[in-house]
Amino acid sequence: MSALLEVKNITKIFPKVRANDGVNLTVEEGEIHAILGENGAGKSTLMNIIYGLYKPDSGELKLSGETLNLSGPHEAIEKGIGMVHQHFMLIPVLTVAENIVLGAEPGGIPYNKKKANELIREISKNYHLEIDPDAKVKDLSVGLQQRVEILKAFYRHAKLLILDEPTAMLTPQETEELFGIMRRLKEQGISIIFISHKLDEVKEISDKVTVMRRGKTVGTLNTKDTNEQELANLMVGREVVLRVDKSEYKPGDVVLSVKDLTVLDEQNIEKVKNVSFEIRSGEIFGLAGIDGNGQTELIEALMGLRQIKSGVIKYQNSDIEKLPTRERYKLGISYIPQDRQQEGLIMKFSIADNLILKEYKDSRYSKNGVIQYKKVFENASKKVEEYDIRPTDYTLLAGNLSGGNQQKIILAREVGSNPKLLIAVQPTRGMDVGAIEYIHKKLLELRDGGSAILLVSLELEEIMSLSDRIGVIHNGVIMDILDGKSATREKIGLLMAGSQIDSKEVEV
Amino acid sequence: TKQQQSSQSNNTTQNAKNKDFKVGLVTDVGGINDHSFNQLAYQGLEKAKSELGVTANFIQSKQQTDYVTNLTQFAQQKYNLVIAVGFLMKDAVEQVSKEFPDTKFLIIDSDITDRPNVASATFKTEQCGYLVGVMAGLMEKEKNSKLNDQNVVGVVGGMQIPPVDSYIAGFQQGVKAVNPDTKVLVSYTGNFNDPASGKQMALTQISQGADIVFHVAGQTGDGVINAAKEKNVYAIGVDADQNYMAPDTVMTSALKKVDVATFETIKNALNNNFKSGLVYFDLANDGVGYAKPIKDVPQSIIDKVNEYANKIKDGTIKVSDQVQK
Amino acid sequence: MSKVLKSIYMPILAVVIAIIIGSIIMLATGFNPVAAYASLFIGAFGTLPNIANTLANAVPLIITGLGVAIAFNAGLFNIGAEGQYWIGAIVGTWIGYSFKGLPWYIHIPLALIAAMIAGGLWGGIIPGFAKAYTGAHEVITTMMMSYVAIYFSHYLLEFGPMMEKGSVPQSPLIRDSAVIPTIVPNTQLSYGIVIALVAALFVYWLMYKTVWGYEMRAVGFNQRASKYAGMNVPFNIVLSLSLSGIFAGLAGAVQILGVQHRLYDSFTSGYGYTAIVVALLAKNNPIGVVFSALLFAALGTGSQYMQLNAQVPGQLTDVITGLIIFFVAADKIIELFKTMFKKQKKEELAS
Amino acid sequence: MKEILLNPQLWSATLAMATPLALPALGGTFSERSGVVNIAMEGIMLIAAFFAVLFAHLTGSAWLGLLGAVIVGMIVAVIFAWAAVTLTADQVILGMAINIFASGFTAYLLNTIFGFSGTPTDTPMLPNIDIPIIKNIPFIGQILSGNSVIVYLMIILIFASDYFLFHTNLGLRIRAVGENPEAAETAGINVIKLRYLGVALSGLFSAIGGAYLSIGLLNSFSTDMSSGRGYIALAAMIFGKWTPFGSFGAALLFGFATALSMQLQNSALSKNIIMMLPYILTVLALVGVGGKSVPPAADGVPYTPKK
Ligand SMILES: Nc1ncnc2c1ncn2[C@@H]1O[C@H](COP(=O)(O)OP(=O)(O)OP(=O)(O)O)[C@@H](O)[C@H]1O
Ligand SMILES: Nc1ncnc2c1ncn2[C@@H]1O[C@H](COP(=O)(O)OP(=O)(O)OP(=O)(O)O)[C@@H](O)[C@H]1O
Ligand SMILES: [Mg+2]
Ligand SMILES: [Mg+2]
Repeated sequence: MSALLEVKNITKIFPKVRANDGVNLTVEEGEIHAILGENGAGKSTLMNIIYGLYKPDSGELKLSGETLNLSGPHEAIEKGIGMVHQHFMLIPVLTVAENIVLGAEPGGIPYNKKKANELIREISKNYHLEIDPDAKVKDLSVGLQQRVEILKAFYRHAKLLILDEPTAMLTPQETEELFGIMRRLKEQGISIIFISHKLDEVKEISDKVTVMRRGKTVGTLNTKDTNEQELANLMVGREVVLRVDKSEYKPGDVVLSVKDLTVLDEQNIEKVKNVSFEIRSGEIFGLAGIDGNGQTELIEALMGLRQIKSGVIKYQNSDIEKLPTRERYKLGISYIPQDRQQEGLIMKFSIADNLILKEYKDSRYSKNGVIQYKKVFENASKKVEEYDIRPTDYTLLAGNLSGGNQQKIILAREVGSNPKLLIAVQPTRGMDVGAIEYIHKKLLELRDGGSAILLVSLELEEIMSLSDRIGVIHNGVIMDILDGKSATREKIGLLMAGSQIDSKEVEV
Repeated sequence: TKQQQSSQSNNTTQNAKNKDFKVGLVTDVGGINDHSFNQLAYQGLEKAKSELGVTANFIQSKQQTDYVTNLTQFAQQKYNLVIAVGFLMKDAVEQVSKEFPDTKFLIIDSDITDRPNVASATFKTEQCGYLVGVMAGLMEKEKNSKLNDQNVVGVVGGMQIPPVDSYIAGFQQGVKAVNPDTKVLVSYTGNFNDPASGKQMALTQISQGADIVFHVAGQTGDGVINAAKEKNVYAIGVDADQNYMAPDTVMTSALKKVDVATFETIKNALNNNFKSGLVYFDLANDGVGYAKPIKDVPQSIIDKVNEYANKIKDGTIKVSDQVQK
Repeated sequence: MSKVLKSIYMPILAVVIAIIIGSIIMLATGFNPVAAYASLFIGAFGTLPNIANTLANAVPLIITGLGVAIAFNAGLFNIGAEGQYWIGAIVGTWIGYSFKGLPWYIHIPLALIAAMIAGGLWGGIIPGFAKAYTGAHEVITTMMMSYVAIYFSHYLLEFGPMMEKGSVPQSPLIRDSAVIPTIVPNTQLSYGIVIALVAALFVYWLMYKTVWGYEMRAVGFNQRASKYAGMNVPFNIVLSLSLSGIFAGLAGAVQILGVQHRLYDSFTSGYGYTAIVVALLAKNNPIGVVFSALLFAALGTGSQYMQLNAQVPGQLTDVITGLIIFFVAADKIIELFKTMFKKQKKEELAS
Repeated sequence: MKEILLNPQLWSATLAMATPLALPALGGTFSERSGVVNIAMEGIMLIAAFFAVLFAHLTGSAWLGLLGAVIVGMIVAVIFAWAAVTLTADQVILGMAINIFASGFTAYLLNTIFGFSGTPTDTPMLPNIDIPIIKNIPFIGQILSGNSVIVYLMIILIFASDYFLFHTNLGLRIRAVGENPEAAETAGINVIKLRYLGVALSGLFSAIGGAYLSIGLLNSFSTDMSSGRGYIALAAMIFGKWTPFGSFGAALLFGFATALSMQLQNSALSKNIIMMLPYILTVLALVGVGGKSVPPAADGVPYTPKK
């Protein structure tokens, strides 16, 4: 094997940070090379440099021994570098085909749609990435969007493929599929840079691992010679607890009771069908399922963001299905929505303002309609400290924080209000191990304090390590509710895929 | 210019004295390009400058609130005569003329009567409107390639305001006086600076049978004349002689001699003959009139028009300035 | 600190560039730029009456600008403030002349409040509800409603119910009890300026210190997150367009009661359009609106003076005003010059 | 009413009044599809209207007048693009600045070049075109034949624009840039260049619209003769959901309402009430159609390429 890509001493300085500080990296032909690092370690920055989006302040890039001086992504693409970005670079209103061929359209004038579709069908067949070229990207699930991103790279004949946190939003099945593809590519001699925060994934798929910390590469290891604990410690620079320590399960009274709930989506299709379950105080109820099986609709119905068709939602013994969202918050329900930037925060509000996004009308923060900023700032400085939000200047706009810290704002707001019921959707998506550790700790503290938690996650590992009971949803139906201790990965996986494991469920 | 130079050199001594006489002109928001009274007043001012040798200056107002400011500016700088163009400036002139009793003011198209230092020029445009109406009514009975056999004429107004309506009222009465069966279409475009809509408005009237269209619409009227030319019918111009715009089409124009009024007032003021109060400009003192018709208009019709002109002058015919619905 | 400094010196440098380009145009067309700018400045600030008139011109721009800024803060583009201004002016005038025997302290507030309500309804009822419930774009609805308002004023004045008996299409004069008194005699500066300044402080307080403002801004930045936070998004859309209309309506009434004293038949006041630039230039900050309104008012009064005293034709003053706005907006041109300058220096050093 | 609807002038006025709205609306579609809000179309129309007359007068050819107008219009558009795209200035403020500039600049040039009495009357006009066969069909012929050449040009441009925007690679790229410039850039597209293209096209179309006013419908320029059409075109473009046919449809609706208000002038209703018709009809249509118009996602948002 010979070196495909050599990164030598790359430094990139942003106004406030040295995002890359003398980075070195070598990627061989046909290898899968994982990059590990905490949030903000500089991984994405490095990838953007390789892809020609950023210009490094110093250092050198070599591709197949030839020095690269990229003036922009178009040149990187020409040289055979493809990249799937951490935040998807897709255009929702365009079709799959249009997204894929954009910038390298067959035909030109006129743009040959038929040819484009043909080419895409061909590639998707070759790589086993089935997709409908005429579908609008906005109608696709996250997993399929990912597929579009990957197809984009193949369409341009990439020989080096960069995947920046591709699995953060995938279901376990989708992740497995992706790994299959990656292995096939590797056989074809394509090199892959794979970024992930998930150590088990890195362990499973990569040949080599390079760990970054604070803009520097701290070492490259052969995957088979290392273990998860070592990688975690190297990444964070300290000893990390990987196992969750959970106290005993002591369920209390029923806090939330859902009975025969049916919810429709925008097209009037039943997305939640006759769902019933209960959550008690002092328990974490995990809801496992593949994305798009009704979780979103269920949660929105619970929060009053979506009308229900039929059924009863009882909270502490009173019906709440008619209450507007705000009233539900007032009753002590908290909510960590799935998309922190679009649903959880006002990016152009300060940290302090975001911390009162649901309580600004509360007498604690406003009097006669006037917001008491002294109180608001007191609250902010307390929360910033308590939840380790960085930077600590709470007058900064939320949009200026990294994703991890944005999530901490939401956590501080939703957990900090000591809710009786917390609905948390994907609370750790895209977080590094350090941050995940922290969030898990907070959730467990809340549970031990007697709150009820509904945890929705695509991350089986997370569901299994935190939940006291696990409900599995498939196609709008809760297939089964399992005991957290005895549930196995396989069992849940099968339920998620829609197969009944025993006749018990059918009888009920 | 040669003529001007010679006339200037003839009265150099006179001019030196006249140069100290300062005249300021404030346009309304229509600006000097309005193809209407602002422009004519400006022409009068220019004439006074070149022929009388007075010092002349003007400001174009951009918004309502500029009127007081601009009038005050001239008054403060000791201008002898300040001309305010347009009835919109009435309040402003009343206010500023009170504050500067030593400055003389002329306001066009208004009726301030109670100030010793304010003259108001009022134009009896219903009279010239009447005359071109008579001409149009009579032409309807003629036969030529531009005239159809429907008995319809049209007027396109800008906004529905008195200086426009007096023309239209006169026109209606004039037409009816000689040809009672004629249908007079009256439309307004709602603006003075949109010739495109003026053209379509005129085309609409022409499609309804009008073969003579009179416009009282400032720059919007450019479109009316263009439409008439395109459809090979007659147009009648307004304010100044607009025949130059389409020599075979504009059969005559109703004249409102704001330039004359301006020039005369300047001259009178210069000669210490300033008359305050209402000053009427009508057919009798040649303050309004009609432009020389093109040769398509038979002499017999012109004679008839002049007959009516005399009747108006001697008071036998009284022309109303109220538009008939 | 450097941020504050930057936010001040950038626009100033931009104005300087606009002035230089304006000078070139004037020189090319045979005018003396020094005299022109001197008289522009004197016209705007040279004497007490000039300052007063500049302030007076700023009043409607400040108040309308506040209205536009409220909508922008809520993520809405109220391009029809002009029409709401007219509605306010109409109602203010009507109350001003038709109510007899009221003391001023009732008459003036009555006229202002009625105008505010009318402007608020004009901006809120149709554009607001249409936006909130059918998604109809507010740029279309407010613009169309604006034209309707202007034609409505023509209808009222041109031989309509509000025309003063006599012959000229204008309303009767408002009664003395409705007149907002003048501060500096022989100028147009009335106590309307106080209303404008109080309004600016009020809007600042409303948008940044109250629950309402918090909600409107949240909805403006991110409707989805606001909905998730339990806010009533449609209500806030209606509210912000209504408030926007309320201030535009107030501006119309203040202008009538303080300066014009009656309604004239005219095409546009132009304030509604200038107010958009005023608000944007102020980055929709209510306090900033006061200063950017002053800039435009100064350009307005100064340019009238410039016509007379530097003989610069009125149209050329528009050209220069346009240039100044252009370069104030494109203030990054300064950075461009800076980098050009640096490059040159580098090249010099290299050679 | 039947009589009015059967008057061919109603329909040809509809077409004539729709043309100077549809052209800038079409231009705006390109600009906004690429992510730049162009409120300067009003000013560009006005400037183009003036230079169309000036060049037509100087060269004696209306066609060269049109060419000159288009060149000047595109120059102004490119200056706008430079400030809006390269310098990332606020697009609405810039647009307003250009409109104020245009109003003063054209009036100033009008006076200094032609004096106060207006542009020369011998200025050539663009021809009206008779369409063979169609012209002989009663009623239809009177509407569809004999219009200004610009009307036909506009119709061709609408089809061409639709084709360009939705069936060519460049069109796809322009739309991508207006939706998500970052994504477009990562696909190797030059965002800045395409935004310049979008704005330049809006200059081109607005300029043709301006020339139509001055040398298509007429053969003269008068001050502020664009009369706010650039703004109404903006509304038509939004109403038309940022598509060429939609913009044309909205322009036709507005043109129809205007033409109808002209026909209704002789009714007993107050003229000023009748003149509200186009505006009220537009609002009603918009609300009635339930016209949720969603702009391109990155419309009006300046983009700074990564460095
Ligand atoms: N465009 C930018 N401007 C300024 N600073 C930036 C920019 N992009 C990234 N940074 C900073 O550079 C550092 C590295 O960021 P980068 O996105 O590369 O981290 P990362 O390792 O990819 O993190 P994550 O795991 O969260 O994706 C961070 O401190 C970030 O704040
Ligand atoms: N264009 C920019 N200008 C200035 N700062 C930026 C810019 N883009 C990103 N940043 C900074 O980069 C940091 C990280 O941004 P980024 O979007 O890469 O976060 P992230 O990698 O998604 O974080 P996480 O992995 O925690 O989710 C933030 O601190 C932000 O301030
Ligand atoms: Mg990253
Ligand atoms: Mg990142």
